[in-house]
Amino acid sequence: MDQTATLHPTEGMFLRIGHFFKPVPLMGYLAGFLVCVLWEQMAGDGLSAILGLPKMPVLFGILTIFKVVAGVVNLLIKGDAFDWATLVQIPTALVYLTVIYLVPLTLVCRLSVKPANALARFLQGFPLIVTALVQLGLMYAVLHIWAGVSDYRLITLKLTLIAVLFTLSLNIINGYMGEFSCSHPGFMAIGAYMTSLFTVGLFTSDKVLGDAVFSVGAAYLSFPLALIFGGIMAALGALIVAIPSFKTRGDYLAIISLAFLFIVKSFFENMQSLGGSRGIGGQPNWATLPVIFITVAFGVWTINNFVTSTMGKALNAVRDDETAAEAMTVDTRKTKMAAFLFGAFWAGVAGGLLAHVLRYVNPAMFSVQKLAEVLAMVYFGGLNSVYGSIVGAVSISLLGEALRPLEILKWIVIPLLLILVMVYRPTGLIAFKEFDVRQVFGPKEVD
Amino acid sequence: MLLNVENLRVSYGKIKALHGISFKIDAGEIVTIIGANGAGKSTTLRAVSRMVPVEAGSVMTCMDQDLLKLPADKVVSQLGITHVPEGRRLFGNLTVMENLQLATFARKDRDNIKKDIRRVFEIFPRLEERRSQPSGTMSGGEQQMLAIGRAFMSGRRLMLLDEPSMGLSPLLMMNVFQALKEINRQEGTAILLVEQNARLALKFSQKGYVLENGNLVLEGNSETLINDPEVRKAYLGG
Amino acid sequence: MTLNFLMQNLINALQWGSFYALIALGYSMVYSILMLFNFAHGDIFMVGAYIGLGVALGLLSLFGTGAAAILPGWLLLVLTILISMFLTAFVGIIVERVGYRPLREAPRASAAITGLMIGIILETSNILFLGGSRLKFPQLIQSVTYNIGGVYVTNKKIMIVLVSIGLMLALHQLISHTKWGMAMRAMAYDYVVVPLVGVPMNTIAAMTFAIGSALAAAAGILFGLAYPVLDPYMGVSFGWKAFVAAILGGRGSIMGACIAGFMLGFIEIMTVPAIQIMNRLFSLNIGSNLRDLIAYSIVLVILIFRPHGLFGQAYSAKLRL
Amino acid sequence: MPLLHVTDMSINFGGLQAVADYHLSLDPGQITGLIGPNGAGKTTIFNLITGIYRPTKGSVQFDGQEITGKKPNETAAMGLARTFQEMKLWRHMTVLEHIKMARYSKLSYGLLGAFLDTPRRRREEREATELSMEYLKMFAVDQFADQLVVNLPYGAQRRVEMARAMVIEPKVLLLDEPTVGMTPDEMMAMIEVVRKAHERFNLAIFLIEHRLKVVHELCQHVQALVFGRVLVEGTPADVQNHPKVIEAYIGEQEVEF
Amino acid sequence: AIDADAADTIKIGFNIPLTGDNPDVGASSKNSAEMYLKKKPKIEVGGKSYDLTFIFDDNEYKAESAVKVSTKLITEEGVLGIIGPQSSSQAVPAGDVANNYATPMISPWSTNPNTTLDRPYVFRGCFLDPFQGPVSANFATDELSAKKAAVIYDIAADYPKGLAEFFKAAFEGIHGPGSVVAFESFTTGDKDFSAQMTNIMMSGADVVFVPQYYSEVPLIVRAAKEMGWTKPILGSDSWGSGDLMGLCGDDCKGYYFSTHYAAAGAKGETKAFIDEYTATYGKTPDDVAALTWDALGLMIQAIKNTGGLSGDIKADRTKVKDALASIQNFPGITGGMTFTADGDPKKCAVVVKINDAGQFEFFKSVCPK
Ligand SMILES: Nc1ncnc2c1ncn2[C@@H]1O[C@H](COP(=O)(O)OP(=O)(O)OP(=O)(O)O)[C@@H](O)[C@H]1O
Ligand SMILES: Nc1ncnc2c1ncn2[C@@H]1O[C@H](COP(=O)(O)OP(=O)(O)OP(=O)(O)O)[C@@H](O)[C@H]1O
Ligand SMILES: CC(C)C[C@H](N)C(=O)O
Ligand SMILES: [Mg+2]
Ligand SMILES: [Mg+2]
Repeated sequence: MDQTATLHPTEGMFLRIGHFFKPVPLMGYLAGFLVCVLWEQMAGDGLSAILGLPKMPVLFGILTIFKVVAGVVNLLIKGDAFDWATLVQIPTALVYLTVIYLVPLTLVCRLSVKPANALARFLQGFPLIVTALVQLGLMYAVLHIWAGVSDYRLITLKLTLIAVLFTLSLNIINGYMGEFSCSHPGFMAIGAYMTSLFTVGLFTSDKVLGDAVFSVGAAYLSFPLALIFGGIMAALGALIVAIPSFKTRGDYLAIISLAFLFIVKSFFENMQSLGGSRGIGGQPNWATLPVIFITVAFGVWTINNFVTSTMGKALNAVRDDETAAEAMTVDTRKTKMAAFLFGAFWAGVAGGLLAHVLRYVNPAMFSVQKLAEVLAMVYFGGLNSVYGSIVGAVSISLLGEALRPLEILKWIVIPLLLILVMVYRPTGLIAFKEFDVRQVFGPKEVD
Repeated sequence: MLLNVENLRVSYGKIKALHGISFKIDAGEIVTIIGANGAGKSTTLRAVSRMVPVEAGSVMTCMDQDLLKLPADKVVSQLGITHVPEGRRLFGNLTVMENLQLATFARKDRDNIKKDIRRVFEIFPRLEERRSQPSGTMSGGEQQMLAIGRAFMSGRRLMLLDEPSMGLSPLLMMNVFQALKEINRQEGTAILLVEQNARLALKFSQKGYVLENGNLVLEGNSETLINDPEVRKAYLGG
Repeated sequence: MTLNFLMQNLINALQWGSFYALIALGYSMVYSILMLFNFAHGDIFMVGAYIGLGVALGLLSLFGTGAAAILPGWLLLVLTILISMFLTAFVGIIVERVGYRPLREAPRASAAITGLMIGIILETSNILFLGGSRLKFPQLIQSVTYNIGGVYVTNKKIMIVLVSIGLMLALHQLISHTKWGMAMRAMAYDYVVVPLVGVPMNTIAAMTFAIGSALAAAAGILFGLAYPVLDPYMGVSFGWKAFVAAILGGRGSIMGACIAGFMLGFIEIMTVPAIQIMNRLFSLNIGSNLRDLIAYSIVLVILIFRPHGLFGQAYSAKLRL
Repeated sequence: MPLLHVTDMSINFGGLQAVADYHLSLDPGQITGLIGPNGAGKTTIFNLITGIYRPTKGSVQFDGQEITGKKPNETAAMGLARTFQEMKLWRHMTVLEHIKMARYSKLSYGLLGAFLDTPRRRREEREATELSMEYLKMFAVDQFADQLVVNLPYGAQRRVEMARAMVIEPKVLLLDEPTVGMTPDEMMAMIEVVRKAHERFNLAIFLIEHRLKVVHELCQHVQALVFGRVLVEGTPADVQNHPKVIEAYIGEQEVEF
Repeated sequence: AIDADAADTIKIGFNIPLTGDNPDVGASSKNSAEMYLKKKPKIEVGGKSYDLTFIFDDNEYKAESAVKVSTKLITEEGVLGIIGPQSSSQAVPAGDVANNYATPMISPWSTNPNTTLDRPYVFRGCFLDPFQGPVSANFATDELSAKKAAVIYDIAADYPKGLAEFFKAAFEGIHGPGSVVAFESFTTGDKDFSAQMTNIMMSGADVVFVPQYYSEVPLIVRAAKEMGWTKPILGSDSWGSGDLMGLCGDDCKGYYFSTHYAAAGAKGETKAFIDEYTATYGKTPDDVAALTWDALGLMIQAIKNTGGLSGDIKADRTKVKDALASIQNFPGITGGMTFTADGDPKKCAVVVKINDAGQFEFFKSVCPK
């Protein structure tokens, strides 16, 4: 039967677009984006000036567009003054997007299909690490140049990357193992505080934590240690939830984990030696983009390794039927323990990074609001899927920023969007999809 | 004629389960549908009890009422068509008694309810012993009895039975079928039976249909079917 | 001092617990039927309080205040509660229709997310329409403080405790002894086959939400009487804690939810005097601020030793994922 | 010393004595059947042997070792595999993943290997895949390897469950009504599968069945259980013709409708 | 420098809570700023006329968000200076960002010392808690003749906690250790204060100090009354915002609090501001509104004092900072202001009494020595 015949015209279009991009390997996209960001760096300012945009659009023009939309909305509901001339910024922002991103991306992607595939195939001959390093290096270059244009982009990017790691670490427990854990912001808090304790306490002079213990010039080299320390402390904290999970499941475990979150928050609020509710500030500026990128990439890699191994698949078995898992030799205790501790470890690391990006932590940051946010990212993106968590974290983070001009209406638009996704894709956008590193980095074979 | 089904089509997403089947059941009649696993037997029952949506063009009427206009719960409460689903599906957190009482949710004839519960206990004395046990902790056979009892309570013009013998010991299986026969005889309840145990099903019924891959390929008198060489070969184990 | 001191705290705990109990009841309602975390419940409580505020103001302007009053305060209060319960029930029905019915087949966690989102929408709409400022809940009845041997009790406190116990008993009756209650419990266990026994599933679900929301409205109004400052986020932390109580009681157990609600209130309030007494006895210097830490550690310990809550059945409903 | 030796095993649920003074001795390569009315306690016996429940009294020995009180994953890893009456499969996992999962106890790369994708892990995973594919072929479900189990025909699901139990390389296999819900054709096929597995690995099998034909075809020895107690045991023919068994379990054959 | 108009525009960013736990604070700040803009849409700097543009960004009353907003305002919007955040919990971290990017920031209302400490680019428009604490302690001693005091405060929020501690230190400094007989805390979002009030009742205190927000005060006061409390209650500058009287009604009448200015009975510029604000928005401006007005005034004054902008935003920001630091006796509606080396103004505190008409009546003014 002819498949396209029954399709809606727009669906046909998407199909065609999909078809058009099908043979492009990751390498091709990276090349495309690299050209785009370089092109933007060269011509972005000039083009914005020509188009009459007040400034180079930071978030692909979405922010610019919503600023105008917000103006119209305010005009309609509050009768605020509205400069009609700004309306023209909607089409011009789109023109900018097209000229700077869409056209070059499309062209380069398509044109580079052959060489990019060839290169990818060539790299496949080497151990995985080589192709991974090459492509991650390219990816970093793209991000670096993109974020180099504005510090606002940079901080958005940093926080987005951290959100990816945080979301993914929760997906291990909530998606792969199928528990509804509410304790994640608690793990993040432990990580954030402990990492700060390490860096601020040992290497800087601070009002709360006192004078520097060491004043080594190359102190920033100890940052990985600090992150690992934060992660391990978070994992230790996770024992409080992991051990009850042997006997308790489902809703009751959800409550245990929620109680844990309350306890952690209350604990830090009361630890006067850690600044109490006032928090700790003045973390050294060590969480730079390369540090974050490498940490997150490493985190994603290990998490993906874990969930694709049979040891990790045991999480799925425990989730779908614990009795059967046990009967098939799976050590369910070890499995649960691994999931909680590993998830908490990465949440802790994400917390450490967050503390050093914001250069401030306080207990209020790790409230149920944070929980709602990360749950939304996990379930929006898709359960049981590394792709899903990346998509969920990136899209909600960016949406949160891009819709900023809508002010309070943002908190109507985002929830509505999430509800729609839940209704039409109850397990999230990209659920139950395995992330095969070799396939991602490899060439696209299309006949 | 009690139930008339024409051109029934059902699909689950892209999977087409029924390709337009037609059959009839008369009042008080026992009809069986036999077929391999995945042939669409359960789907047929689910369609009649309105548990799955049917495709346009399907016709289902019960005593000249359009079944397709009724939601699932009205099929039970208005027409008295009850469905004992595959795997029993009792409310495991309710006791035996509560399961039976719940089945009378939409009934208006308060006075008869007590009497009917007595009937169920007469047919299955084991249930009376266990009347306040949560049904989820009972053994498979006990649960099957309760499932039939529950259906009996909610209506008895037509009973749709999905593999009632599954997992039952031979003795219990006989008991269950005897009880069904009794209900059929005393109440005039028509039965549409789906069974893997085709020999038993055909012996029990008056009319049979053979379902293959979503199509009805054979129909007829149960006795004729039981002696049909094709049927013998495919469904009766030689 | 100690006896008075303890009695006073006990009474405080009773009032505070009764709010947790009332909200936990509503949670437990929806929860025990659809096996869903209705994370919007805290916000429905907020909406209920605001609706109560609107109704109360409306009634006051119709029937006057002070000397010009046509109706006595208590009658106004009863009317306010009844009308608001009725109106808020519709909010619940709409929430069910929009946010939960489409997700009945979905994993439970997805529905939890929708609940969270509906909650955010309710909060935001409140800010949009009412501007986000705190509002004062009118005092429909005169507050009277009784001094019983050095222990202070107000008429409102007594009323609040009695109403919540009354509602709990009524609800318990409904759930365990009526067909509707059975249908609700059946739905919790296996909603798919509920129609097969002639029970209209959507009606039951809507009913459940309606009752749960009406309870939230009652709680909201009583809350307004006791703590007359309303804000759009009042349901959030309250909601989460009531949720803890609902599960702590044992899922699906109405009595359990209620008792756990009282207990949680008790734990939260009593840790403060307990710390005081400890401090005095052992001349320690622990701050009363450790309340949450201690209260939730207790919750955690209870759940470790009673993995199915206080009154929960050990059966496991099929987890849908 | 028999391979599986159960003595005096009992359990109560609340007031209900579900299993009472049960005993069993199963030699290597022996197939024993367990029949009895619904609710007699057959499945409970499986749960007791494998460690899901802990007996209130009595002991279970396997391969000369006391295993009472061991956890199910430990008994399974020792070589005591089972299937379930209601077929417990993992909804979101593919057929191949099912089979590989049962190799869990044989993997030695540990958590570090899982996190870091070490060569050892790659080797062991590859070996597990190869072995699993072999078992899938043996049970004629290899063509479904990459499909989710829920999309498989019923009979195939049953075979997957059995393959999963077999890949543990057990010494004793416990089968709980393996042919329930099957057509006569499928039932015959299942009998063949069980027989083949038995012959190939000299496997000891303990089988619950309501279909006497299966018991007849496969078992050398049968126990009939009523109200948690062994009523009669012996050869299939003896047991089946025993008047008490007929009264409690089989009934007067061929009732006229 | 891209847009043709950009050169003639001066952008000022507002890092304020428009959503989240305290939208009232954001709304007041925004109102005040918009009123300012309507009045003076253009300013003269160094003989050149500039359009003023205000950019309001929502920090959701969260520290994390405040950091993002500051970064966005500075790097993305290219503002010359920032007003806000109002609450110390946001102002402390956001101040760090502003200082790192060398952008002048004035927090109108943050009273916590850490906001400006060691941050040359960060200023504030109000007095500090180490000052306010003793003011309250002295007031309790002198005017209310208290010998024993109790405090109830939110441990989880920066401001109440800090102020409670300063009060305690000051009071015990006067009356000796242990004279603060009850030091009761709760956590943000709590609604029931009966346990704490029971303790306070039993402690025999002569006065309760309540350094809490207007939304919590009515509940605390009420809990006190229900426990039979008849002695005075003393509040802090956070009482003076929002709709305290609307919420508290008769319960709060007769109590005192220290604050930045007294609306009732104000004169001159202050009165003009109050009248205009009341006419525009239909309510009396609260402290945030007044302080925001002053912070804005300070910022604009400093910009004018630079004597001319170069167009290079980075250089201009430093110029504005220097101009701010050297401002002398700025005539604010909440009092005259001169910054210390830390960027804190020396300002007098006002103690007001809530009179029977529910107005905040000037009672006493306390100035730093
Ligand atoms: N919920 C469902 N989703 C998708 N496909 C389904 C669903 N239920 C049944 N099917 C498919 O529809 C077809 C008919 O299934 P049905 O359950 O009606 O068969 P059956 O004859 O009752 O088989 P069995 O003897 O195994 O019960 C099968 O191919 C089955 O895989
Ligand atoms: N966890 C439990 N709690 C309480 N009672 C139980 C439990 N498990 C089983 N029972 C009871 O123990 C008895 C034996 O159950 P079991 O499942 O072993 O029966 P069975 O012989 O396998 O029956 P069937 O052939 O129907 O599967 C039944 O009466 C059942 O109700
Ligand atoms: C009352 C508050 C909103 C401001 C307070 N002075 C603070 O520093 O946080
Ligand atoms: Mg079927
Ligand atoms: Mg069994």
